[in-house]
Amino acid sequence: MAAKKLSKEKVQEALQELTKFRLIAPAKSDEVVIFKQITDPGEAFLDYGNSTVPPKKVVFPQTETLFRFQRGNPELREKNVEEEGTTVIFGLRPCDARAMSIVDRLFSWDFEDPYYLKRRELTTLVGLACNEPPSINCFCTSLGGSPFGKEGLDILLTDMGDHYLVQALTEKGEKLQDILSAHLEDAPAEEEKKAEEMAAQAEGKIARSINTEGIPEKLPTLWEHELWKKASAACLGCGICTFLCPTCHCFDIQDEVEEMGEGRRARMWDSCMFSEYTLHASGHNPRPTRRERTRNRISHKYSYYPKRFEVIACVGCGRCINLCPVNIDILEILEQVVDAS
Amino acid sequence: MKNPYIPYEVKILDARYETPGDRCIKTFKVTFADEKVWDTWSHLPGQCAMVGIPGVGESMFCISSSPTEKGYLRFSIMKMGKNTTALHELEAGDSFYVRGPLGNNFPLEEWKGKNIITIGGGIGQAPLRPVIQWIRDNREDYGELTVIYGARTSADHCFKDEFEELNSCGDACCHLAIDVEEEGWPHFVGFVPQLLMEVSPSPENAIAVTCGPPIMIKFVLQNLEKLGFTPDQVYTTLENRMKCGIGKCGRCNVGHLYVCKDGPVFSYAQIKDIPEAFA
Amino acid sequence: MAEKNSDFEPNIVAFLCNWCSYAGADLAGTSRIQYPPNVRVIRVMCSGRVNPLFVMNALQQGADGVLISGCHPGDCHYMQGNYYARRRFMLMRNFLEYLGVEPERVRMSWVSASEGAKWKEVIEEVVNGVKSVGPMNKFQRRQLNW
Amino acid sequence: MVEVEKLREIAREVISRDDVRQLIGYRQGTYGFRARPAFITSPEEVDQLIFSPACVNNLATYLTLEEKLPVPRGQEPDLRKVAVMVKGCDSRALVQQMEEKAYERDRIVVLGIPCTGVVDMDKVEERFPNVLSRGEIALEGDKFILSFDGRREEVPKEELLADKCKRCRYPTPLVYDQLLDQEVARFADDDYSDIVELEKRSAEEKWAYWEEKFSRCIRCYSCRNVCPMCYCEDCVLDRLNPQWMRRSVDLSENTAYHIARAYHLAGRCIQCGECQRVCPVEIPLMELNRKFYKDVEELYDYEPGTDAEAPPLLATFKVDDREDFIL
Repeated sequence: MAAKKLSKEKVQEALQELTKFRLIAPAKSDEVVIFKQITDPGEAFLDYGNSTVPPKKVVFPQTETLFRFQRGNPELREKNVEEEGTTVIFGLRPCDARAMSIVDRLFSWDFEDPYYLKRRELTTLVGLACNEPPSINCFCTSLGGSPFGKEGLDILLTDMGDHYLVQALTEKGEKLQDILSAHLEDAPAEEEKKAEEMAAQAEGKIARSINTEGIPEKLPTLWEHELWKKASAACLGCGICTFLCPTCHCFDIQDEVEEMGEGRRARMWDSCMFSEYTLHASGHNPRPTRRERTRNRISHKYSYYPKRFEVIACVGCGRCINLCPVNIDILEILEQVVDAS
Repeated sequence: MKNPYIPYEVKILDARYETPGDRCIKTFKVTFADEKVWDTWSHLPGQCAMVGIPGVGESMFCISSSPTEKGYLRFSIMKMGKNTTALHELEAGDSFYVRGPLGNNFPLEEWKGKNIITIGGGIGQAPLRPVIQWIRDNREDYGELTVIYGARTSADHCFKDEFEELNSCGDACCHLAIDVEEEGWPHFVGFVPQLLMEVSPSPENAIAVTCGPPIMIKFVLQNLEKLGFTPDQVYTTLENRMKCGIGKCGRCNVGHLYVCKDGPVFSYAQIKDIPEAFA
Repeated sequence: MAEKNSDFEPNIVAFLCNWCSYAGADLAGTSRIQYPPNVRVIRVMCSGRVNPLFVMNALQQGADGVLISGCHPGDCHYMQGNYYARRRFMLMRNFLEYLGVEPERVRMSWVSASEGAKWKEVIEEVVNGVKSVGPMNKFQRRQLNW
Repeated sequence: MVEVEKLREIAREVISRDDVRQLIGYRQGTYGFRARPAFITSPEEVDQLIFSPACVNNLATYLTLEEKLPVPRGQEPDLRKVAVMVKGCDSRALVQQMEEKAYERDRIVVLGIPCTGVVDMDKVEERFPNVLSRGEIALEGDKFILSFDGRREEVPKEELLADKCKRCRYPTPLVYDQLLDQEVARFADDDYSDIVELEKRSAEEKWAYWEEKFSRCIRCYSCRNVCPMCYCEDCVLDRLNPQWMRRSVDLSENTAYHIARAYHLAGRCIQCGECQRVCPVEIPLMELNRKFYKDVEELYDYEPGTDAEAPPLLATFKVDDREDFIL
């Protein structure tokens, strides 16, 4: 499919066209960049590094109804995700899209999760390449990703100065490109080559890195190693590093009774860093302190997930490093794992 | 494909208390409210199901009836938290919801022609009961069946009536135990691992299955090794907090294994090198 | 301010201390004193027993106003329950006002066992107060269709 | 400012005592200007200790955060003391924790650091973005000196100072065993101007303001876990029977959470500013706590964390407390 061009003046029109779908774009709430549904294209804010809360919350909402029940009436009314309608996430970063394709493997393994997979099917991802690394702690290139990564995206936009180079990557992307064809022009042939050079340049600007060679196999051997106690000593046991991680997918299921015995069974994000996460009803907790929980968080992403799905469940977006209140740095921990005897 | 989060409604045929006290155990015999579900339902001994009441919650329990017992499912539930307390208030005729079958099962096909030893402690007998029932209903496929079962006191013994019958019909030889001496108790007095050494079954062409409190399993595994059982001859079930039961919500992992998907049945060989299995 | 729609009937949740206010309300009933029916009474052993989370939870679940009523200072059956409650709800009321919840929604009163007439005045004052600010729609638990 | 050598010398002395199990201080972060908590258990580790305006964490929270594991049979519990470095504001958390009998005074060794103000790391990283190599921040006179990548930048103190320091009443720690520098006189006060301004708005405006903030909340509970005053073993949030706050994340439950959290700090919050600093979606949590702080000061003339012998605010009363709002 030939690459297209979207001039920056036409972005507002294109977004206006997309508002007939459920259009989700980065927008500002006070000074915080948040992915939310926008109805007026003016709300979109594309000149940003990366959002605080990843766009995973669009396809895997923080709170979601599984089914509704009415006491006395045995029939359970299942939530129909179809009603949410086709969704377009506009302007997400390549690492967040790659994270979704990583999490897809879990939700489609063995039992298929109907809610997540249906929502993924209804969603088209329009990514925005990172000419500049959004944060000093980005390390996507160490995990097989790239600031111009295409994995998981349907369309990739590259900021070429006065216009965006539009590259449709999947069948869904092409369909969306046709819908927007009124606002697009053909891009000159050498633009795509120029984009490759820009990609190489952007990858050069990624400052931090880790050599993940051998980490998945080595982690289980460091079970009682001293590094876990030291790494987790400052940890507060809060949910920032997990809730804001685009590849974290753990959830809790709880029932909520509203009036007249009506209610719902809902699932909501949960964090392995919370103590109740593994607390047994008998009071026993197999992971009693933050040492075990930190060890589990790192081992799940860098050892257990690759063992089952052949991919490390981390995309190097750097959010857990930037936003940890006590500067616990996953790259420092991984370096200690590599050096550990 | 059916949505794995939607449970089936079940009607309670019979609800009976197995043991008294604040952590009492109640056994429910239930059948599906909608008959058609039986056509698609097929479970094997060792598999579990999420049992709960919409509006209260859900928890994972082993199905303590063998598939050879047609027309009903059995759950033995110990009163522990919010969900189990609500379940304990239900009587025959009420209904609750079941989601499953979940998890893997005891590899009974592989065990054909072998001697089977079941070693249970307290409520740990519930996952072993379908194994015993399955062997009794396919008696000629299996060798000797030895049942070792202990609990704190004689009142805490589950499935008392079935043990008498088991002993009398000769399908198996049962060895029962209680922790502390009790007036009028004819059998062994002491912990299950000690009773195991008393019975000392031979590891020759044998399989040992053990379920119970973690402290008991620790010593039983040691004793089985002393008796010469190799790790792949020993099977157990693990317990962990579970929410989805289908390998998605992430919390029941023991090392890289999910207890709800790769378990709850594990061979000792599988979990021998996973320290978290005994955390 | 919310427009005064006259047909709005507020739900008021009242936490009445068992020894004084509950008896006072009971006295109002037995002496056939007429007062607005909008109040749902929850009997507690002392106004000091009322946890500010009760007030928040009530407002979340559909109450338009909350009243905490106890014994006059000095009459408390447990000596100082009402003194503690006084501080608690002074702070709670200011804080909710700071969030945007009108002060008329959280009221407190001293009604002794013999003040059936005062109970009527208190209820009328509270109901009219809540009517003047309209229904509570700030952080109610939405009745989700999904 | 505290000389690092003197600080390390005192720390080496304290950690070498056989009745001290652990010393909690600060050390350099993993990138840029960041600093982070350090947990020292042996004299050799003392050389990583630092103190600079980048040391924003309140270390008092770790005294009650450490999980107490059951002691294996045959072993004695380790009752040796824990040493902690505290700035002026942090020390008030110690006073308030001891006022509430969280632990006895003789269980801790307090190394007081008279503080001349710490930076707001967001402002620093906005002003000097993408600094990866380790940077230093120092205060000279009324200027912050930032040295990184071979550069030396001077910035007026006001521009990078944390908001809490602009209204700090207790720069010198109120409780200490050793003071690591000369006392610092009080250089600021709190006139609650931002609180008063918000109070004046109409009910609709106030709710619109808070609705926008609470809708952003993702309930990561970092504001609860970082708070030195939030040390209940069984927090009301995690109770299931009854369940006061549901786990679902929506405006109603988020508002309920923030009311409950702020209310539990009424007359207890010592304004260390950590909750607002750690919030990933930048909810102005200090504006909630300081509303209670202002009311408590005006109504009951009580300032938390200043007198370890005083009875906790809501566990006491005065006969003539105000009751003009009571019918």
